[in-house]
Formats: sequence, C-alpha cells, structure tokens
Amino acid sequence: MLRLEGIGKRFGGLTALQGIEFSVTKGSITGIIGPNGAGKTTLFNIATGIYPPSEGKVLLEGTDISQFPPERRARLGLVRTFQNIELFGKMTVLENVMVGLHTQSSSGLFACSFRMPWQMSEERRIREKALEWLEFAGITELADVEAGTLSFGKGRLLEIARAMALEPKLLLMDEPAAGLNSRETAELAELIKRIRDRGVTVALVEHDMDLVMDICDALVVLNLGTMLAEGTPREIQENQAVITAYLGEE
Amino acid sequence: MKRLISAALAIAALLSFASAALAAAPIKIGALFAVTGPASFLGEPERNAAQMVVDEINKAGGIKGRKLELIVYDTGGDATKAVQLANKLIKNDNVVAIVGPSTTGDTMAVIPVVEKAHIPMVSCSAGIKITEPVKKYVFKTAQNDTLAVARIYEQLKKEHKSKVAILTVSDSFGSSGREQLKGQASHYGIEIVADDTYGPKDTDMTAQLTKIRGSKAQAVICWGTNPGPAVIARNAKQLGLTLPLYMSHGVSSKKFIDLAGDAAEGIRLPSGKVLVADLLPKSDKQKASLLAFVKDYQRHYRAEGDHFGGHAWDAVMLLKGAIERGGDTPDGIRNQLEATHGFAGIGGVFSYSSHDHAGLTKDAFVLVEVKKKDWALVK
Amino acid sequence: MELLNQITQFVISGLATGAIYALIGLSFAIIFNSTGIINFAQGEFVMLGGVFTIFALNVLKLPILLAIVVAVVATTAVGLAFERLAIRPLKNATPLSLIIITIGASILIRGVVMLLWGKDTQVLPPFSGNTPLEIAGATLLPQHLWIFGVTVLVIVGCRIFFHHTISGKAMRACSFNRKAANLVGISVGRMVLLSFVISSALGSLAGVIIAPLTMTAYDVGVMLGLKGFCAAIMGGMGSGLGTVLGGLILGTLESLGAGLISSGYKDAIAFLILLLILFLRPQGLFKKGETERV
Amino acid sequence: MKSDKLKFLIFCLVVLVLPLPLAKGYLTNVLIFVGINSMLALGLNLLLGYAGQISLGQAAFFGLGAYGSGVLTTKYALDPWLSMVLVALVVAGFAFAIGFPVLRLKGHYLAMATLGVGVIAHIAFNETIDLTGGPSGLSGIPNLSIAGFSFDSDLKNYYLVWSFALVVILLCLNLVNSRYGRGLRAIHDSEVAARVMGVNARLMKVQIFTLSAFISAIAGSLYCHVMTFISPTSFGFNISVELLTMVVIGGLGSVYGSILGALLLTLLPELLRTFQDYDIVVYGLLLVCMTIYLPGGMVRGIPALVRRLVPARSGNA
Repeated sequence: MLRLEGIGKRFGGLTALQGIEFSVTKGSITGIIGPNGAGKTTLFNIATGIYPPSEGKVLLEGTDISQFPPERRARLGLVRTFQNIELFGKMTVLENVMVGLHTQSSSGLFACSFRMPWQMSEERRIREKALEWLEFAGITELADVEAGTLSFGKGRLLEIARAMALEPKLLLMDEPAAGLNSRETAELAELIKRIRDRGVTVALVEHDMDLVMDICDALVVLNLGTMLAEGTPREIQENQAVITAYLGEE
Repeated sequence: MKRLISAALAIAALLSFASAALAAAPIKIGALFAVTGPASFLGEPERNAAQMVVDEINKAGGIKGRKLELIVYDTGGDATKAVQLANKLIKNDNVVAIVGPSTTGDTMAVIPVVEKAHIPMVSCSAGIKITEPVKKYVFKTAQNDTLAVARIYEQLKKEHKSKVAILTVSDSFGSSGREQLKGQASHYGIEIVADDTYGPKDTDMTAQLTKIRGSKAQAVICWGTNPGPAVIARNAKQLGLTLPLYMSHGVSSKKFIDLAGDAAEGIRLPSGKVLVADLLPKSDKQKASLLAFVKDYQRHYRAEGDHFGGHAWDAVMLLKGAIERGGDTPDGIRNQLEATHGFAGIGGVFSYSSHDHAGLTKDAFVLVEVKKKDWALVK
Repeated sequence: MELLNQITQFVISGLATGAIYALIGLSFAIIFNSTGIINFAQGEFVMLGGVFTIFALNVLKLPILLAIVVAVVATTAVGLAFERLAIRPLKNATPLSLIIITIGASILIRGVVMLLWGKDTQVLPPFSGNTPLEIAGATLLPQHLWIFGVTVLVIVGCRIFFHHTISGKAMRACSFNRKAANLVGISVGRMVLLSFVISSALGSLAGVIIAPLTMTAYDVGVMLGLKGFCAAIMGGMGSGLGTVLGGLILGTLESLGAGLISSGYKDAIAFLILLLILFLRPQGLFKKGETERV
Repeated sequence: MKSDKLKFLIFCLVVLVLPLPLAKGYLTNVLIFVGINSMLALGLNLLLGYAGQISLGQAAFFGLGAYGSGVLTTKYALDPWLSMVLVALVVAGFAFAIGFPVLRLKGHYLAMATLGVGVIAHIAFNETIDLTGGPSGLSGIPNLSIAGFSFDSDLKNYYLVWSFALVVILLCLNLVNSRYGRGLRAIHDSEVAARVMGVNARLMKVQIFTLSAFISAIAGSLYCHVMTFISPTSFGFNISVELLTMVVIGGLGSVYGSILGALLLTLLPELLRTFQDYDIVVYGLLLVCMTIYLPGGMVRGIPALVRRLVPARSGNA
C-alpha cells in the first residue's frame, strides 16, 4: 500500500531522518514506535506532503507521490490525523465532517454562489453522509456543537470521523491515544479495529504500548532518525536492540 | 449603558436647541472645507476666515437686518465625502449658497450636485477646469494657476532666461501647476529642459535637483505646498545650486520662510497681495480690504492671515454683496454674483460675467522675493 | 563624467535617506522579534520624537540636549502606555487583530497630536550647522553624519544588548519560542513590554535626528513608518544588520529611480522591488531559508 | 435554511422601503455609498473573514474598476455596461495572476505585499495623467442608463446600487453556506488540516482573491458612474484601511456584519460631526476599543453584550 524508500530529512544542519525504508501492507494496522525525538511525526509529515523529503521516495500503491501536495495525496486516499488534534475550531462538529467530504464532491465557486440544482442535491448528500460518519464515531449528539469547545477525547473522535469521511485507503494516525483516559483508549482501540474492518489500511504512531501490542499487526521502530527494527509485535518485543534503546527505558 | 443614554439625551437636547435657534430665520450659507487631511493647509485658514467674516457681518447687524448662519462641514479632502456633504447642505440644511470646497478635486466632484440643485457655489480652489467651461452656478475666488505661471514667465522673459527646469508635487496642486507651466511655456518662448515631480510626503529631493543641476536650465520653478518646497530650498543649498529658484503661490506665507530658514533667501514667488499688504501703494484698490483682513485675522486667531484664508473671505464677501443686491433666493444670488463688478477683495479685483466665472486678471499676483527673512516686492 | 558625478550624488543621498529608513526599520524589527507583532503605529513614535523635541525646545525653552532626552522619555512613556492599554488587554491576539489594533492606535496618536499641536509643519534647527560637506564630488549635510553615526551606534548597541545581557537574551528566547521561554522562567509579558519600550525609544530617537532634515508634522509618521517597514521586510525582519542593509538599499533605489528613471514613479519602483523580494525570497535578502515546522 | 431565506427577504424589504421615509433627504445619497461600501466590505470579508487572508490593497481593485470604467466611457466612449463587465473581468484576471505569488505569503508579509499592490496602483492613477487626469481627477463620466432611462438622481442610483449589492449579498450568502464556503473556513482555522482533508488551499485562496477583486471592480464602476467624477484620493491606503475597519467592526466571517460595518463607518462621520475636529481621535479610539472588547464585531458582540446585561439586570431586581 504505502512504501517509503530511503527517506531522509534535514532541517538546516540537523538530520531528522535518514535511510528510512519500510512498507505498510494493505489491510494491516502498522504501528510506528520510538522514543521522543525519533522522527515519527516528521515521517508522517513527509508521508502526507506537509514538507518534502530531502531524499528518498514515497510510493502509494506503486505511484511516486513524493512531490505531490497534501491535497492531491488526500484525493489519492492518503489521509492523516494530528497529534495535537487539528480541528476547524470555529465550525460545528457536523461541518468539520462535511469538510472531510470535500474530495467526494465537486461544486465549485460558481455552482455554489448561484445555487445550481445539482449543487443543492450534492449538499444534501454531503450532509447525510456526514451524519453517517458522526454515527460511526459515536458523536451524533454533538453535531451542532462548535468544534473548538470539544473535550480532547471527543475532539479525537471527531478528527477520526472527519478523516474517515474522505473514505481513505490509508489512514495515518499521529498518537491517537495521547491525552485519552483508559476507557477512551479502549473505545479507540475498538474504533481503529472497525476502521480496519472496513478495508482501510491504518498506520499509527503511538506511545501507549498496550494499545500498540493489542491492535497492531506489524511494527516499525525508529530511534534518533533511523530504523531500528521492523517486524510483528512479538518479534519486536524480543528484539534486543529495541529493548535496550526503547523498551528498556520504560 | 446609562452613560450612553444620557449622552444621547444631551445630543438630542443640543439638537433641539439648534432647531429653536433656527426660528430667527437667518440666511443659511453652507461651507465645505478640507479642514483635516492632506489639504488642511487650505481648509483650516479658509474655515477660520469664513467664520471670522460671518461673525463680523453679524456683529455689524447682518445683511439687511438678517443674520448670516454659516454651516461648515469638513470634507477631509475626500471627494466622496464632499459629495455627501454637499447633498446634506442642500437637502437637509437648505442653504442658499455654498462656499468652497478647498481643493479642485472636491470641487469637481461637487459641481454636478450643485448644478442639478441650482445652488450657487463659490469655490476656493484654483483649478482652471472649475470655471472653464463656465458652469451656470459655479464661481471661484482662487486665482487661476495660469496667472501665477504668467507672472513668473514674464519675469524670466524680462531677464532673457529661456531654459527652465520644473519640479512639481504629485498632487492636484502640483499637477495643475505642471500643466500650466508646460502649456504656456511656448507662448513666452520658454523651453522646459527638465520636468520632474516629487511626492507630497517626500523628505529628500536631492536626486531631482542633481538631475536639474546637470541640465541646461537657467532657472528652477517648483510648484508645491509646504513642506516640500522648503525641503527643496534646503536641498538646493546643500547641493550648491546657484540657479534662481522660483516657487508657486502655494507657499506664500511666513511659514515657508520659517521652514526653509537661510535657504529661503533670494527665492522668488508669485503671491496674492495679502503678503505684502503694507508695502502696497496707497492707490491700490485692494489695500483697504487687505489691511482689514490681516488685522481681523490677527485679532481672531493670533496668526498671520494668508491668501488661502483670503479665498474664503472673498467668497463670503462676494455672497454678501450678491445677497444685498439680489435677495436670498439661490437664483437671485447667482444672478447677482455674475453681475459682480470691480469688487476689491483679498485675491484681487473681481469682475464676473456670463463668460467668466473666475473674475480675476493677472494683476491679482505680484512677484515677491525673500529678503532678510521677509517678503519684498520685485519691481 | 557629469553622469558619474550625478550618480555619486544619487547614491550618497540615497544612503542618507536609507539610513533613516534603516533606523525606523530596526525599531520595527525589535518589536517583531520578541513579540511577533508588526506595529503599524511605529511611524507615529518617529513623529512623536520630532514633535516632542520641538515642543520642549520652543515652548518649554529647554536646551537642545535636554529637549531630546525629554522627547525620547516622553515617547517611551507613550509606547509603554500603548502596550499596557492596547496590546496587553487583547485576548487571543491573532496577527490580524494586532495589525488592526496598531492601525487604530496610530490613527489615535496622530489625531491627538493634531489636536494638541495643530497641523502645521514644524522645523528643528540642525545639531551642527548647515554648511554642506563635500565627499567625492557629492554633498552632504552635517545632519546626515549624525544620522549615520546614530545608526551605527544603535546597531552596536543592539548587538551588545541582545547577545551579551540577560534581558536581551531573554528577549531573543521569547522570539524563538514563547512557551519554552515562559517555562524557563522568563516573564513573556515583561519582555513584550520591554520590547515596546526599546522600540519606541529608538523610533523617537530616529524622529529627533531626522527632524532637522525632513521637518515634522502630525502626519509624517505614515510614510516613514511604511518605508521603515519595507526596510525591515527586505532585511528579513530579523538580523539587525539585514534591516540596515535593507534600508540602505531601499533609499539608494529610490534615489537612483528618481534620478535616472522617473521621479514620479520612484515609490512604485521601490515597492515593485519589495514585491519581487517577497515573491522570490520571502525570508528576506540576508537570511538563510528555513522550513516551517508544523 | 428557511430562516436564512426569511432573513434575506426581510433585508430586501428594508432596502426597498428605506428611502421612502427619507424622501428627498441627503441620507438617500449617503445610503448609495453604504451600498457601494457594503459590496467592497463583503469582497474583503470573503477573503479576510472566511479564508483568513488579509489584504491592505483592496482600494487598488476598487480604483481599477472605477478608473477602468471612467476612462473607457469618457476617453473611448464605450458603452458603460459593456465597459463595466470588461473592466471587472480584466481586474479579476489581474488579481488571479498576482494571486499565486501574493497568496503564498502569510501574515504580515501578505499584509505588506497587498499594501504594496495598493501603493503601486495609487501611484499609477496619479502618474498616468493622459489617461486618468492625474491628481486633478477625471470628470464628465456619464450616469448609467438602460434604454434611455438614466440613473441621474439619488433615488434612482440608490436602487441601482442596491440591486447590485443585494445580488452580491445573495451570492455571498449562498457561497459561504456551501461546500466552497466550508473549505474557505477550514483554510482559515487550520490550513494544514484543510489541505490534508483534500482542500486545495492555494487554488481556493487565489479564486476567492479573484472574486473579491471582481466584486470590488464592479463596486468601483458603480462608484464612478454615480459620482461622475473620480480622483486618486478616493483609492488610497486610507480607503483600504477603512474597508478593513468596516469588516472587523461589523464582524469577520459574517455577511450581514460587513453590511453593518459599512453602514456604521459610512454614517460615522455624520454621527461624529458633533465632535467636530475630534472625529479622527474618536475613530482611532473606536477601532482600538472594538478590537479589545468586541473582537467578534458588532454582529456577535452586541447580542453577547445584551445577553450579559439582561440577566445581570434581572439579578439585581
């Protein structure tokens, strides 16, 4: 599904990533773990096109998308959530999800300002779809609440609903469990599994090892900007290098 | 909230007072001046002078026993506002005539309004377009730039200087001057060898002057209003430019000498006679008006009355004359304004006619020179 | 030869004007660097410096040196009040609301000065005479030397302050990362206040030393502020020296533009070049590129 | 949805009958300019309040519209309606072309760049004397007319300008409550997130900049035909700032807010006339206080203020 080839990234003189190379298998949940500063978020930013890699390639289903801007990658089915949830704070919960349906609709400047008949029916469809996704994430009752006022946990759910509205092939989640309590984390695990069951490939950066071990099919371990290990959760748990560099510290 | 209400009440009370005062039915004259904004150097003395002369008239018993009421609005030099306010004067305040506006731009914008409403207007701005072609209800008191330019060119011709450099400010005053300087040059056998401009807020004109120094010019003519010309005078001194420097009537006030300091020495300019009122021979028709104006202005505002204020003084006095002769209807005033003959005011001796609504000849200007930090007549 | 002489004069005049822009640009950059605020009222501080000096000199009859000190102190007090009354009460300040509030403040300051001192242009006598000096065939006034001198002093002063004093380093820390600075115990609020104090003092100083050349009135701040802002943007809004170079380049371009191309379009030329710089090198002429982190 | 339509209909009705009680008063004249300013403010609000992109150069597009129509109708005797369309399209094309480099900039850099565009345009109006008449202005612009019916009085111009304004308002209302409007607001709240959601932020910013220029140019054309005289002072930096103030005071991201802002700021000089010379001070003070105390603008601030005051009062009683 997603393949990273020899990714490297430098900020000025600082090397943030070097020689990252792995694949995310279709239909799997892949976890990317590593200590703080290992370069996990940077890797996501490169994968989604927030900034370009200094070297290497990003391939989505065999297409080189390294130079594509984020919006084009989104249309190709590559969507992400953010570590510090990036909601559209001044819009309602429902509207947030409706933005997620941007790629599924097409009315432009003219159609929208002149209220063309097809635009009106498309608008209805967008609304219905958005409500479905709110139901999927279990936040239907919050539809008319301003997103900026949501709790962190509900905000996370909204962000996932919004991302799912794009009907992605691959969903990248940046620390989805950060800031959640144990009950919310358990619900999140269920939600992620349901997402996988809908045929969406998932890759996530996460610190919560219980969650990672529970839901991930494959793991990639980063340390100080390089690849440390790759394998199934069990293999990683037994990997000596990982234990010293990372798990050992815990 | 309470304070807001009490403020509103106070304003309402004020307004009702004002309307009570109207019961005495004075003759209402409107005035539009650019009291604030970039043209405030015109608008402020104009407002002061207009208010002053109206007060004087009222103190002396008004016109045929009726008081004058002057309603002044500030256009800020903005054409849109000028149009709105002209409408307000005509439709809300029901004025019978309008004095002003201060700038050519404001005046041109207001002309369609007064023409449609048949309200006479005596503009205080100089632009030649205002009265050429003649518009039925529009008059003006400020001397045409043409006359000022003619004064300078005559002097140059007398001194056998035929190559000049011009340096004008890029606002309506400067561009009107520039147009006239270029337009009349050939008539006097004068060639413009350098034609430069500067911005109203520029602080250094050495670049333009350096260029002029490199040209074959025998004299420099600068067209602008304070502070630009003062900067030019200083820059010219800094560069050691020895060419005779002529300014426009836009800086004919003591202020210019203050600003330019030593650099002002020897600079010549065409000016309304107000500047040199006490130097004029007794035979001069304007002398009485000029001295009265200067004295009154000094008493009212403790400041030197300049010829900009004079434009407004003239405008109100012309209206006064017209009202005395022809009554208080707008059309009556218009007809009598047009019949004005030989009125000796501040800007000159006015004689309007059906084909001339500017009313002045080039005698309105005298050429003056800065000598020992004061003005002297150039003979 | 004649042309060469002219060009020397253009360049020298341009540098002199540019030094003024540079000085004003620096006062922009100081506030921006520690607060991220573009202070559209900066030009008004420049104006206040000149107006206060003339007031102290002519009305209070103070000797010139004392008058300057009084003017700088008074302007600084205005800057302090401005920060306290307008910037600090602003909750969730966005760049937009800051732009608007500083524009509002500039209108307010201009209006008050107009009411108190009228609309007339006023002039300050030059500090050391009016006899032109000749340099390589071009002429300068002694006042220009004052401007160059003060600009150099200010650059050196800034360098020392920002790199070798605790407060200066703290201010730089704020500019890099407010949250982190707060965590290590720097009072961000104090630093913002301090930056306003320094910048208004600097602005007024610029206003004082240029007043003998450019004269002053309630409305001179607008254009000077705009030009100073341009200088700062050209220099990349940061590095002290960059802003100075930005100012000098702007001044020279204007002067050359007026002398060689068209005096009417000289401001347009300056702004066109500014736009080109923004398009091609938005980080300024003298700064290395940086990638924004998300 | 229904209530939105009702609101707009009520608004139309108000616009329709408003001049009747004013009859021949000068206020009709002021209201024409409220209409023009509403269009301008709305154009800026689309950019500023919805897409979150500042522009300090709106007066440039306004001026280009006015001068374009003015010059074409006086110097080339072109049909006013044709020139209005032509000019608006050209101005929009110009905005589209400069939009790509300009809108790549953010925050104060964007402010500076748009300001630069405004300054350059203003200088061009001043300097191209043969075409624009330079600082002394361009006069003799004809009134608009349809089949011999000339819009030559305040009342006629009022209905002319406001029918344009109402169309613009309706289109804007449609736009902001649609897929496109949501995209813009998303860009405003978080450009990164919007792009990750597949919103083509760069293109949409340029498109809305273009639309805003188009509306401003139309307003400019109307302005020149209503005034029949134009001069560069009406299209300077201060006008851009005034428009910005209208949008902010009315309420960012609110269509009716822009109209309220335009109304208030156009009438403000009338209201402040009691203060005579103090009006500039009051104006500045208002701008500062509004930003501090009513950051949401009048449309949001006043209802909030009322809500805060009303329970407080009932608590006292």
